[in-house]
Amino acid sequence: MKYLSLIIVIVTGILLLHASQDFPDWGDAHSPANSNQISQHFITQTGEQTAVPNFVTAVLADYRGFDTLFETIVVFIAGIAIMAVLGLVRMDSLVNAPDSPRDPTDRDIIVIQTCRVITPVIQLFALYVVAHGHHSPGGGFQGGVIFGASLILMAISRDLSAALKRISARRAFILAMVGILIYAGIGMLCIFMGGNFLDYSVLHPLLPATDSVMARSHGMLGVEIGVAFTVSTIMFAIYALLSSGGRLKGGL
Amino acid sequence: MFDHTLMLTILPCFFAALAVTACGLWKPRWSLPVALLSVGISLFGSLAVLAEVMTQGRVQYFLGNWSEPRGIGIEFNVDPISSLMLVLICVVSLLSLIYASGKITEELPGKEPLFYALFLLLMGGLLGICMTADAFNLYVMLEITSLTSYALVAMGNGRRAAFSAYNYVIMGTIGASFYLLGVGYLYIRTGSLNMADIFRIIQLESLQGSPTITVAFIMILIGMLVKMAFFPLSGWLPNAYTHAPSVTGNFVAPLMTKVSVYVMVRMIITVFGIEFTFDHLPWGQTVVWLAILAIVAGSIMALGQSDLKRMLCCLIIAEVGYMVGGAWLANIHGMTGAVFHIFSDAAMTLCLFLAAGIFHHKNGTGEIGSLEGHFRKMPITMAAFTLGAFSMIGVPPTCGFFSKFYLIRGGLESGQYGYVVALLLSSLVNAILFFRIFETAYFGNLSEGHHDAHGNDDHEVEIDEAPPTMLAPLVATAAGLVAIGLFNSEIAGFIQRSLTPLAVGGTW
Amino acid sequence: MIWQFDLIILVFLIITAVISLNVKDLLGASMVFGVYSFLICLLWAEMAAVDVAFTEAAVGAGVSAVFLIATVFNTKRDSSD
Amino acid sequence: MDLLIDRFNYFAYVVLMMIGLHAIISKRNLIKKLIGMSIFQTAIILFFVSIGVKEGSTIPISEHHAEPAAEHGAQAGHHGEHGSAGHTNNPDHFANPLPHVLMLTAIVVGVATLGLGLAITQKIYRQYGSIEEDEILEKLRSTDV
Repeated sequence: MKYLSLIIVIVTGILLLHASQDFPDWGDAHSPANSNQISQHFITQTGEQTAVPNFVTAVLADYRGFDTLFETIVVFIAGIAIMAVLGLVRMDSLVNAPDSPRDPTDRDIIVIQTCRVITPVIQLFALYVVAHGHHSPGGGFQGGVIFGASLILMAISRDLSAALKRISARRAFILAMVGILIYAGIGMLCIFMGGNFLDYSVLHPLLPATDSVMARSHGMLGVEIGVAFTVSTIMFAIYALLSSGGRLKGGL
Repeated sequence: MFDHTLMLTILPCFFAALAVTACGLWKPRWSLPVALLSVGISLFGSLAVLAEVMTQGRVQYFLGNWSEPRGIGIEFNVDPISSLMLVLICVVSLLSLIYASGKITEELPGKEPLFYALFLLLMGGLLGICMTADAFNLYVMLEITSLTSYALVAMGNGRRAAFSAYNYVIMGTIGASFYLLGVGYLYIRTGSLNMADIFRIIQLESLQGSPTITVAFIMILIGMLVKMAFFPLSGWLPNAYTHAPSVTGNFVAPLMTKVSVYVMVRMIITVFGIEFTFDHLPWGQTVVWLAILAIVAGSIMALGQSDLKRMLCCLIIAEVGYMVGGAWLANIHGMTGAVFHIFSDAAMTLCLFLAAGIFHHKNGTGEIGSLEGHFRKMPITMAAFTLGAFSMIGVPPTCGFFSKFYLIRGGLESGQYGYVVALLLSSLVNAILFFRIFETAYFGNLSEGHHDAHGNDDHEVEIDEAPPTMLAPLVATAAGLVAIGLFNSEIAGFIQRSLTPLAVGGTW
Repeated sequence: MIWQFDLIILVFLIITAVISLNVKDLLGASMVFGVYSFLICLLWAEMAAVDVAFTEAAVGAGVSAVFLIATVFNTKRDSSD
Repeated sequence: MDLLIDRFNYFAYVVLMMIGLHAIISKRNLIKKLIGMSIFQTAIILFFVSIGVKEGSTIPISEHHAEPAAEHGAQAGHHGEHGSAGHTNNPDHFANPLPHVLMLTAIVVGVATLGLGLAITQKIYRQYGSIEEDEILEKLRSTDV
C-alpha cells in the first residue's frame, strides 16, 4: 500500500509540477486571473453597485450569494448528518436536556472564572464582526464561528451540561433553521418583489430611506445575520455531539 | 410566462428540508407528507422547465440578476440534456420516496425526519448540479450531495455501514478536491468560472495547447471518475451501496453515479468543447480502453457474487464503463448513446434495486439462493424484476436495448471494435447472471424449508406480495423502462439538440 | 505579499504537516494540526486574503482542532502510525 | 532560479498536497487519514489564494469614506449617488477578491467534511473498538468466517 501510494503521489505531483511551469508568475497583477474583467469589475464597480467597501463581503453575499446560501446549507447538513450518524438521541427527545452537572471540584476555579469573564467579551466581538463585515474583514461566517467558539469555550471550561442549559441542542437546531430561513427568505422576498432570487436591489421599497444600491447593502447585512445564526449554533451543536459521542451527556 | 420555473424546481427541496427538520422536533408524523408535497412541486417545476426547453431551446436564470458582464454572478443554464436530467431526478426521487415511506420505520426507527431531510437536501443538490452553469457552484452542489450521501449511508445500523461510509467519505473528498483543483487550473489560465465564458476564453486565446488546461481537464476527469466509480477507482461503491440502508441505496444508486457522468459530459461539451477533448488530447483512445477494462472487470466481479445487491453494484461499475466509453467514442452517436444510457441505466438500476429491496424485505437476506419459487410467490415483483433484467441484457423494446444500439453504432462508426465486443460480452454475462436468477426463482422449490414462515404448503404457494407502497414504485419504474424504450427516437433527438456543432464547439 | 516571509512560513508549514502526520500521539497530532492551521492563517494574511485568514483562524485553528480533540477524547489516543 | 522564486508557492502547494494525499492513502489510523484529508484540502486552498496575489497590492477593502459606519443608513440615498460619482479603484492596487470568496466556501466545506468524518470515526470505534484500519478489516474478516 505504501509503495502504491508513493507511486500515485509521485505521478500526480509530477503532473501538477509540469503544469505549474505554464503558470503566470506568483504575484503578477496582469495574470489572466487577475486581469480578467470579472475580478476587475469586483474591484472597480462594487462600491458603485452595492455600496460595500469590503469586496469580499460584497462578492460573497451578493454577486455569488447563491454559493453562500449553499455553503450555509452545507454547515446545516453537517449538523443534521452528524446527529443522524451518531444517532443516540431521538430528535423529538432533544428537549429533555440531560442534567448531570460535573463535580465542581475537578474543575479549576481560575479557568472557570477567567472563561466566565471573557465569554461575554468574545460574544460581543462576534457580534461586532458580523455587523461590521461590510467595512472590515469578517462577516457572518467568521462572527458565527467566533460566537460558536464562545459557547464551546463555556462547555470546555465548565461542562457540557452547563452550556446545554443555556442553549440546548434542540434550540440550536431551531436557530440554525431560522438562520437559513432568514437567508432563503430574503431571497424569496426578492422574487415576490419582482426580481430574481437573491436580487436584493428590488427590496428598496420595503426599507426606509434606501435606493436600490443601499438596498443591496442592507440585504447583505440581512443574509450575513442569517449565516451567523446557522454557523454559530451548528458549530456548537457539532461540538456537543462529537464531544459526548452523540449522547449529549458528559463530554470533555 | 412565469420566469422562475428553475427556482420552482430547486427551492422546494431546501425549504422542505427545513420544514421536515422542524417536523422532526415537533410532529414527526408530518414529515412524510411535507417531503412528498415538495417532491411533487419539484416534479411539476421540472416538467415546466422541460416544456419551456422544448419550445425555447434553453432556460437561463441569473441569480441576483447579475448578468453583465458574463460570469460575474451565478448563472443557471438548462439545455435539453439537463432538462431531461431534472425530470429524471424528480421522478426517481418521487418513486424512491414512496418506496421509503413503507420501509423506513423498520430500517431507521426514530430517524425518519432526519432521513427525509437529508433525502431532500441530496435531491436539491443533484438538481443544482444539473442546472448550474458555474464551475465553482457545481463544486458546492457536489459537496452538498456528497455530505448528504455519506450521512445517508452511515445512518444504517448495520455493522458495516459506518466503515463503508468512511471509505466513501475519503474517496468522495478526494474526487471533489480533484474537481476543485481542476477548476483552479482553469481559473488561473482563463480567469473565469462561468462554463460558457471559460469555453469562449479558451477559444479566443487559443489555449488548447496549454499544459495548464490539459492538466485541468485531467484533474476534473479524475475527480469525476472517482465519483462515478470508474473501474480502478471503484472500490468504495459496492460496499457503500450494499451496506447502506435499502431506502438509501434505492435513491443513491440510480442517481449519484449518473449525475457524475452527466458532469463529465457537461465538461466535455460545454467547458472544453469536443474539439479540444477529442482532437487536442492524444489519449482519447486510452480512455476507451480503460472503459473496456471497466466493463469486463465489472462483469467478472458480478459473476462472482452471491448477494443480489452486491451483484447489481458490480453491474453498475460495468454500466459506468459503457457510459464513459460511449462519451469518448468521439462521435455524435456515441455521445447520444452515453447520455441516453444515463436515463435508461438510472431507470433499470432503480427497478432492480427496488425489486432487490422487496426480496430482502420479505426474505430477510439478500442471497440469490433465497429467491427460490418467487415467480409463484411474488408474480408482480418478479415480472418487474424480469423487465429490469431484460433491459440490463438489452432485449427490445426495453430502453437498455436502444441505448446499447446507439453505443454500438457509435463504436462501429469510430472503429472501436474492442468496445463493441466488450458491450456484447457484457450483455452475454448479464444474460447468464439473470437467467441463473430466473432459474432459481422459477424452478427452485420453495418448500425446502428455507421459508417455513411463508411456504408451508408443498403444492399451493400463497401469493405473498409486498405492500402497495413498495410495489407501486416498482411497477411504475418497470413501465418507465418500456416507455423510455418506445420513445427512444424522440428522446435521442431531443438529446441531440444539445449536441449541435454550435453548442459543443466543433463538428463531430 | 512579502516573499521572504512567505517562504519561511511555507517551510514551517511543510514541517508541521509532516510532524502532525507522524506523531504517534493523536492528541499531539491534533495540536500540531492546530499549529499548522495557524501558520496557514498567517500565510493568508500575508497574501492579503484577510477574510480567508480570519475564517481560517476561527475555523481551522479553533473549531477543527477542538473537533479533533473531542473525537480523540472519545476514541483512542495512541495510533499505530 | 528565477523560476523558483516566482513559482515557489505553486511548488509548495504541490508538496503539501502530496503529503496529504500520501497520508490519506497510506496511513492506517482513521483520524490520521482525516488530518491528511484536511491538509490535502488546505493545499488546494493555498493554490487558489496564491492565484489572487498581486505584487504591491493591499487587502481587498477600499479605503473608508469619510463618514463613519453609523451614518450609512441615514445618508443612504446620498451615499448611493456619491458612490457612483466618486473615484474608481485601480484594480492593480487590490488583491483579487474572487479566489478569497471561493476559498471561504471551501474552508467551510472542509470543516463540515472533517466533522462528519470524525462522527463516522466515533461510530466505527463504537462498533469495532478500534480506529486502526487493519484491525477493523481483521475483525470484519473474522466475523465473515
